[in-house]
Amino acid sequence: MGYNPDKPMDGRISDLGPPYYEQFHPPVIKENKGKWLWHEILKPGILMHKSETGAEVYTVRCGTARLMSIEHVREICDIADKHCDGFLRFTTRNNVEFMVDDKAKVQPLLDDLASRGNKFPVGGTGAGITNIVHTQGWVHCHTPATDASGVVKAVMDELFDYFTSMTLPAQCRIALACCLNMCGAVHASDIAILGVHRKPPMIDHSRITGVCELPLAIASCPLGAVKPAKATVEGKEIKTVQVNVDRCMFCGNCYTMCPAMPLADPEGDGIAILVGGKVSNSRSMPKFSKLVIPFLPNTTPRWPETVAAIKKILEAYAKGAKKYERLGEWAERIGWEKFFEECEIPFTDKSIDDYRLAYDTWRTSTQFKYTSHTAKYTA
Amino acid sequence: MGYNPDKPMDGRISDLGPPYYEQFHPPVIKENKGKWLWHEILKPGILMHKSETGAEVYTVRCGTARLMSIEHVREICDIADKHCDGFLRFTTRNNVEFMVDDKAKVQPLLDDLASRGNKFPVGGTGAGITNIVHTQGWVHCHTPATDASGVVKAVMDELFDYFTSMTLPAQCRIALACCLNMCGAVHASDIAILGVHRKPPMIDHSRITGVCELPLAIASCPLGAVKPAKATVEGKEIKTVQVNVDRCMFCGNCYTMCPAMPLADPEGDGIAILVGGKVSNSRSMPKFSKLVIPFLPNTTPRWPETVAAIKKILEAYAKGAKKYERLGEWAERIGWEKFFEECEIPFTDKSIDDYRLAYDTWRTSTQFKYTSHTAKYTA
Amino acid sequence: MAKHETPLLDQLESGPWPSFVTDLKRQAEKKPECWDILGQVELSYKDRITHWKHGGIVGVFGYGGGIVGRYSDVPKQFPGVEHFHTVRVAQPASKYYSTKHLRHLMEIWEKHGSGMTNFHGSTGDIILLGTRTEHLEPLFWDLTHDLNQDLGGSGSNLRTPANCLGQSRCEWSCYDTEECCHQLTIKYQDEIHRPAFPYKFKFKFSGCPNDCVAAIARSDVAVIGTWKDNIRIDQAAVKEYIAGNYPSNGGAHSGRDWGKFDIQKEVVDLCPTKCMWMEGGELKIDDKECTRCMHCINVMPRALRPGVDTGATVCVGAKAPILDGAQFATLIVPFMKISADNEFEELIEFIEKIWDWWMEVGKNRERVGETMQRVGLPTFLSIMGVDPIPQHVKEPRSNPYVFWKDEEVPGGFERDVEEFRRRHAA
Amino acid sequence: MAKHETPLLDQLESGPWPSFVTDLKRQAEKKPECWDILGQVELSYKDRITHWKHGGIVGVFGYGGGIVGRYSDVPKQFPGVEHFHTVRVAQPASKYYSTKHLRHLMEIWEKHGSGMTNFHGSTGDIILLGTRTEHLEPLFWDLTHDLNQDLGGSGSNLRTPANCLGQSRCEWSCYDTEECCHQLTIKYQDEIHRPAFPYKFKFKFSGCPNDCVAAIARSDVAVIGTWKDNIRIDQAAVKEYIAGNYPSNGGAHSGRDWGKFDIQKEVVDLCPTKCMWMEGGELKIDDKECTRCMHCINVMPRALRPGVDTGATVCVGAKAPILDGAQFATLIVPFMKISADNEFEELIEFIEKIWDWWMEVGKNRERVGETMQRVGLPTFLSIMGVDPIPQHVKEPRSNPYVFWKDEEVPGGFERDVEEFRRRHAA
Ligand code: SRM
Ligand code: SRM
Ligand code: SRM
Ligand code: SRM
Ligand code: SF4
Ligand code: SF4
Ligand code: SF4
Ligand code: SF4
Ligand code: SF4
Ligand code: SF4
Ligand code: SF4
Ligand code: SF4
Repeated sequence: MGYNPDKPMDGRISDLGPPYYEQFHPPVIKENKGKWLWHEILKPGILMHKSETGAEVYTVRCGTARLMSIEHVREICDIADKHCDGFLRFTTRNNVEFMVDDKAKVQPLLDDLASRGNKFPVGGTGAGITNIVHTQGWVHCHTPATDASGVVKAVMDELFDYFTSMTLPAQCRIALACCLNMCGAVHASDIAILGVHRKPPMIDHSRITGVCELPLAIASCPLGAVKPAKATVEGKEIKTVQVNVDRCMFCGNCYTMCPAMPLADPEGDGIAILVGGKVSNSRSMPKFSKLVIPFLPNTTPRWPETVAAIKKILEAYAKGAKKYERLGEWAERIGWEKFFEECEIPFTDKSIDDYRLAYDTWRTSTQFKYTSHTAKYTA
Repeated sequence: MGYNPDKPMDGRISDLGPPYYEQFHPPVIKENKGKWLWHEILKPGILMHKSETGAEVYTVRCGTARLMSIEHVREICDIADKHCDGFLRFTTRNNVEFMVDDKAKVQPLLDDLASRGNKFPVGGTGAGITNIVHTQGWVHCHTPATDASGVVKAVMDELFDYFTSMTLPAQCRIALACCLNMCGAVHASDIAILGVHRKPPMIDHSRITGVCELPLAIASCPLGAVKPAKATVEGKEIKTVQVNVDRCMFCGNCYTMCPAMPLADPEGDGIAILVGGKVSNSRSMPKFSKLVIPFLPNTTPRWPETVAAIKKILEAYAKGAKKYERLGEWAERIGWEKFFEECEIPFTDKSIDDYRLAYDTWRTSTQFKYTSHTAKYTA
Repeated sequence: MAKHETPLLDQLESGPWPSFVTDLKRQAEKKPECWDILGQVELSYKDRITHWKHGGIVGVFGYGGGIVGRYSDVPKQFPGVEHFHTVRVAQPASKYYSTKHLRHLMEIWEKHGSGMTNFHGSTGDIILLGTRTEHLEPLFWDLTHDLNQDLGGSGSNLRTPANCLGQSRCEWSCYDTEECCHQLTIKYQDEIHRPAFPYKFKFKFSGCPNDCVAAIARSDVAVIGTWKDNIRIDQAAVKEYIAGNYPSNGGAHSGRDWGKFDIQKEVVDLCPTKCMWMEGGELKIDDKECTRCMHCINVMPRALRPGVDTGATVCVGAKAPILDGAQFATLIVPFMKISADNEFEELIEFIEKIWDWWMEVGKNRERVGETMQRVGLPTFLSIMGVDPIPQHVKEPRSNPYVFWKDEEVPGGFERDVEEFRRRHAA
Repeated sequence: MAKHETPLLDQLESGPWPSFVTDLKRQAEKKPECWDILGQVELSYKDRITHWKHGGIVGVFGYGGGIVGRYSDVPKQFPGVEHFHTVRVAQPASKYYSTKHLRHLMEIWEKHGSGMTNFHGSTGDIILLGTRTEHLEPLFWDLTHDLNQDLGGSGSNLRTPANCLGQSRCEWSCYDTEECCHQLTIKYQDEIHRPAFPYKFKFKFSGCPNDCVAAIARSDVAVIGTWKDNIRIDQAAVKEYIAGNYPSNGGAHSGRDWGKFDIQKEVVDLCPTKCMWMEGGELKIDDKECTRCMHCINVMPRALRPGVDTGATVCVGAKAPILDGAQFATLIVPFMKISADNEFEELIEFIEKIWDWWMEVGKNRERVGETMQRVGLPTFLSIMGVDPIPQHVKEPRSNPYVFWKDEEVPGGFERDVEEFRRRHAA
């Protein structure tokens, strides 16, 4: 059978939801659910969980590009069929996990994975770098200020050794979002790569009437920079909008609401780096990422400035932080002025908040450390 | 000679400023300025400063009511003449200090002070309570929601032993302001006593035209609760204002700008208690005081509810805090939920911020301690 | 053979990390439209700008979500991606799959789409990346009929819920995250598929405060496991850690020589509440001071475990920065039983109370966290019927601007200014 | 004999703390208007409300500040306080007095006023509490001619500056607070006496980060002493502390048995930056990590002292909560030399730059801290010609909402949408 366009409602099924997860549990998981006692990371990328029944499950975690073809998914299935009784899972950060119920089955699995070139790097556990949570970029989205998959590939190539090892002071979570919508946890990542626009929207007067509801476009701007206006299109006066460019902070919300207000621009767009966020409640409460580099250009295809900046931050962190200390915890312990110094990041006014809760970030104390930034005051 | 009302400008002197301070330094101060090496608090209220010249100055600090008569000032002068070569000073917290340059002169001074009844209590140093910084209240101001001098007297009578001893974990600074204008450092005190209004302003339509500039009155309200309106006064329609009482937070700024909008009310007015502020940069950065008791009534003449609440907080702090820990540092260490529990203060929604920077105070974490407040969830 | 030259993208084929370019090229052998993906992305790399048009409203009949419409702005050059809609397919809880199921899904997608996917989207869906409008209904038919699987959410809907893998493979999970996620997803199919909200709404479920699905950062309702009794201690295992026989943090730090394990420095001193100490070789915890941050448990998984009286802390209102700045979710219910036994009744009641209110007062495109900010936390709590407790805040307010209500103040707000003037001359 | 019954106030005569009621009664013997003070305050105690009218514009000729007008709203009952203006008299720096000077001032006040005072007002002035309008000019005459003393500030003026006693009696003062306060007060007499500002403006001067005049909480410009070299350590004295021969914290904790002094717990562990440690019985400080919080120095005044290369940190914008909520002053200049040798030139230049700008852009009744919030800290810094440094903030911004300027972005803001459309079909 199949879909019949002439009778679209015939036999239609809806609101099924996802299939019930239990059918996908490998046997060792199904049998031991809720009975796990402890785990150990045997090697980077290899976890062992011990059950109170005595059972063990060995998980081998592999990086993926997330953007993957049918062929690639089938290759994953081949591996799982061969080693894992036909089961597998994906993590919340887009790694794929192969599970076996016996230590003896681990090495053959690893050998198989290794034989497949760079397609299944094993790692992403413990005090290292795991997969970069990311978004669509130029592969699919209409609002990006940078690409996603390409930047991730370039960064992960450079940080690869941190993926396959566990040498950092703590886990370090990197995320990328290609615009301020931040589809992902970029706002709470140890290192965040954020696509940013820097030019105000253009107004496509010739199209605005057809595609936008002007009141919505006007209301969309959090700073009230979008105002009603008039323009002449093909000799006719039409109602349109204008943007007070001095009040625009390039959030793109107007474009989301109104296709006739595109922002993207080759020179204007690029990447901001934010650091020091975290999600877990471990030790310290969740923290927002903080903007430390306001702009790096979209130097395709490998974004060398972005890659270098992240490497530098990561290495300074690896050197300076204490065991268990997340990047943001480290920066707070040494003080943000030291963070900028240690990472050799020039400080700019762009890192100083001037949005709604800005006052809470001003330094209202005499407590500070002297750094290169204060040199001219102490000369 | 003197002022001649017929020729007011004749011989007029202005812009002299204060007299030069140096003439008022006791000799030992003048000689050792900038040479002090260290100090020691010999007993509560008695400081010794040692100079590199070997000189010593002994300071005896006495509480005052701040509101004092000419007679009282003269009595202070008598004491200073007798013991201190005719010099004295006042501290930044309205204590009076008598200085002598020889240890032998201390006891006679103390004896003299003690002989004068309760007028010159010695204390206010180190890890104790010092004088309560306060304001005018019903003795002089037009906007108070409580009295100042009377509340201070009542509280200090109760806390007197903390003034004359040094048994607290750290200094504990109490301040009082009789309205939200907060003339003093109430917003940064270990314990703050704050006069608060709770009724919106009345509009005195019959007077408003004469005494207020309506646009200023309207603009004065931070929440836009004051709106233009019309009213009929003695048969004539006049321009006036009205208050959207649901948006009023009783700040009193409209009354400051417009005398025809009085707020004060015997039932509405009373005292809020804020705690945990500090000014010094010692250990932690300066902190704002936080509102923990939204309202206590003006029970004249001795404000027993206020006195009891402060006593309770102080005793819980004295019991719970570590050496050197200021009240706010203690509350933050144990968590504010524990603070409320230890001090047996009922928690109300009034302690939850809903003003401009409110979001930063919401608990965005799973980290919390179970207390009596959570009992119904864990029952 | 390549349909377009891709000199820039080709540079992304080298290096140790899996290459999406290589993968696309491989797929292009079977699915020629992949050449046009490569071609258009190459053009974006050259122009340093996206070549997708704004939006595009497409979908399957009767659903308001699940498909994101997309069209090329250079369709003539790349006709294979002229239409390039994504399909959000509801993922199974925890993202376990049988190969049988996955292969079947791939078969359907081979039939109807570009050949490219995302495993998974940031919200959690399986993303089938790129198809034409005319394929949508047939694809949906096959998905539901052949695979028993449905679309996920998009638009001003409940979005596809997601969870950490929980008890299925983690020793710390304080409730059954996958069961809860699944049941609520099924219960709210209508809310997922048909827009009725002011804006999007997300649930995420983590089994413990480590929050491996980043619920507190990304969900309007974050359900995060916790416990109310004491951390379970195995003192014998503590000794093994001290002796260096068990690796700290489950081996997470084994790649570097951090020196001998020091329980004092690594556990006791890092406890944020300082509620632990060593006594006679035993580790002691003053559990009533513990905020269940997980650190000590993380470091010594063989010695310490969460308590047995478990449930979840429920936080509300996380979101990305558009428009008022990012928000984490705020603690609203400190402890809630989360149990399939009563069909997650408490949680469901809680969620629906939020919706009833938010659907009424939420403005267009206002996330619930923003509505909470707009009305204020005290008002939100009172609407939810939740008593204010100090656990709701990090600290009490520092400004004195309290809104009193008429009925709270003796005598009320109404006063007589003339009577006042009789006692107070102006 | 009492002119009014004061049963409520009488209850404030007992107790160990000095009683303003007793004092008022004593003064009333000589100054009968004090009976009316007592009477009106008693009425307030009975009515639980103030009995002063709103404001009242009075002053001395040519001055816009220094007097706060006040009238009773029950003048018939208490004619002695019908007029009850206060006079703010400029206090000498550090508030030292000779009895000669004080007695003279009291004489003048006896002649012209109620007999009551405040030593001192919260800003720092001597407050002479309560006089009639017709006394103001004669009082001012006597003050200036006989006592060489002037009025302080009120209104939208520079308010009377104040300082901690600094080097005059404190070993920690990093600059001469009293000289600086005095010289600036003298320099700005015009700004103190004649309103030209959008609102009030305050200076306060503390000699070190202990901030004994609460500058950071209460002044638009807070000048707080600090140093740029190393803390001076006397290791011999450190040993005395360890041995228990010197009392910790200068004896400030001697009223309670806190146990033996423990340098590790009381100093090293409480250092907020953890930049201290013990080594071979000596105390070591890594000064480049020190934030000069004063804690260690406070605890061991005989062993530790601030460095010798001293100056001040200058913070801007503190204020009470009206209207936007209270503000502490924000660090603007990390280190500034404060010296009489160059007549405080740097500081003066800094202050005047603020004024020039604020007098232009400040709104009516907008404190400079509020203006700073309105325009944003980056803008304020650029107006002040101060390079942004990380020391200006506690942490970098967490939202991504950066204002770029046209000239900062290659190609600028101006673009041609038609040219764009040629490359991107709509
Ligand atoms: C598989 C996965 C859950 C899932 O449902 O897919 C998972 C699994 C585990 N997490 Fe996680 N976490 C997973 C995403 C997360 C996330 C979410 C994220 O990164 O987006 C977080 C929050 C990140 C953050 O705080 O910013 C997360 C914060 C933690 C923590 C807290 C660490 C900390 O000190 O802050 C722990 C505890 C630890 O590692 O000591 C933890 C611990 C664990 C343990 C050890 C739990 C256990 O006993 O099995 C698991 C193996 C850890 C490892 O890989 O090193 N997991 N974990 C996710 C793997 C992602 C990946 O492929 O790399
Ligand atoms: C006399 C006075 C300065 C003046 O110009 O008048 C003064 C004098 C001293 N202060 Fe102070 N402070 C004085 C008001 C302040 C204030 C302002 C206030 O309270 O309004 C503060 C900030 C309060 C706050 O943080 O909220 C203040 C915070 C300190 C600190 C920091 C304590 C802390 O741990 O936070 C110290 C250091 C210490 O005590 O260890 C200190 C230390 C000192 C020393 C030891 C300095 C010295 O070496 O001489 C002086 C004697 C302390 C004592 O009395 O125990 N002084 N001191 C003020 C006395 C007020 C009074 O009558 O009680
Ligand atoms: C596909 C996906 C990114 C990805 O590559 O994985 C995605 C893609 C889009 N998101 Fe998202 N969001 C995706 C997860 C998220 C997340 C993460 C999450 O759900 O955990 C967030 C942050 C959490 C949150 O909801 O706040 C997120 C926050 C946004 C926002 C900002 C919402 C806000 O309140 O601040 C927008 C803007 C909007 O709604 O107009 C947005 C809008 C969009 C739109 C629909 C673009 C738009 O302007 O309308 C994107 C369509 C891209 C495309 O061409 O397919 N997306 N979006 C994710 C959904 C896949 C899935 O279903 O699994
Ligand atoms: C007399 C004094 C209180 C006292 O008992 O000591 C005082 C009394 C008044 N203050 Fe004040 N302020 C006094 C120090 C302060 C301080 C403390 C300080 O200067 O260090 C503050 C907090 C710091 C600050 O400036 O922010 C202060 C913050 C206010 C405010 C709120 C200003 C703000 O920006 O938030 C107002 C309201 C106003 O200006 O309209 C105010 C207004 C007033 C007025 C003029 C009432 C009014 O509504 O116009 C009071 C006159 C009372 C009277 O009847 O005499 N007073 N006022 C203090 C001045 C004495 C002196 O010169 O030494
Ligand atoms: S982050 Fe922005 S550009 Fe990227 S997928 Fe989300 S909405 Fe699109
Ligand atoms: S980009 Fe954002 S700030 Fe700029 S006009 Fe559009 S909505 Fe307003
Ligand atoms: S705090 Fe308010 S009532 Fe008290 S003196 Fe200041 S302005 Fe007047
Ligand atoms: S008291 Fe404050 S909030 Fe209320 S109307 Fe007046 S100015 Fe507005
Ligand atoms: S959130 Fe907790 S329960 Fe869930 S996987 Fe992570 S550690 Fe395990
Ligand atoms: S869970 Fe966290 S707070 Fe509780 S004892 Fe362990 S480390 Fe301390
Ligand atoms: S601020 Fe510093 S210098 Fe001034 S008195 Fe206080 S401790 Fe001494
Ligand atoms: S002054 Fe403060 S930061 Fe510096 S060493 Fe001493 S305690 Fe540490």
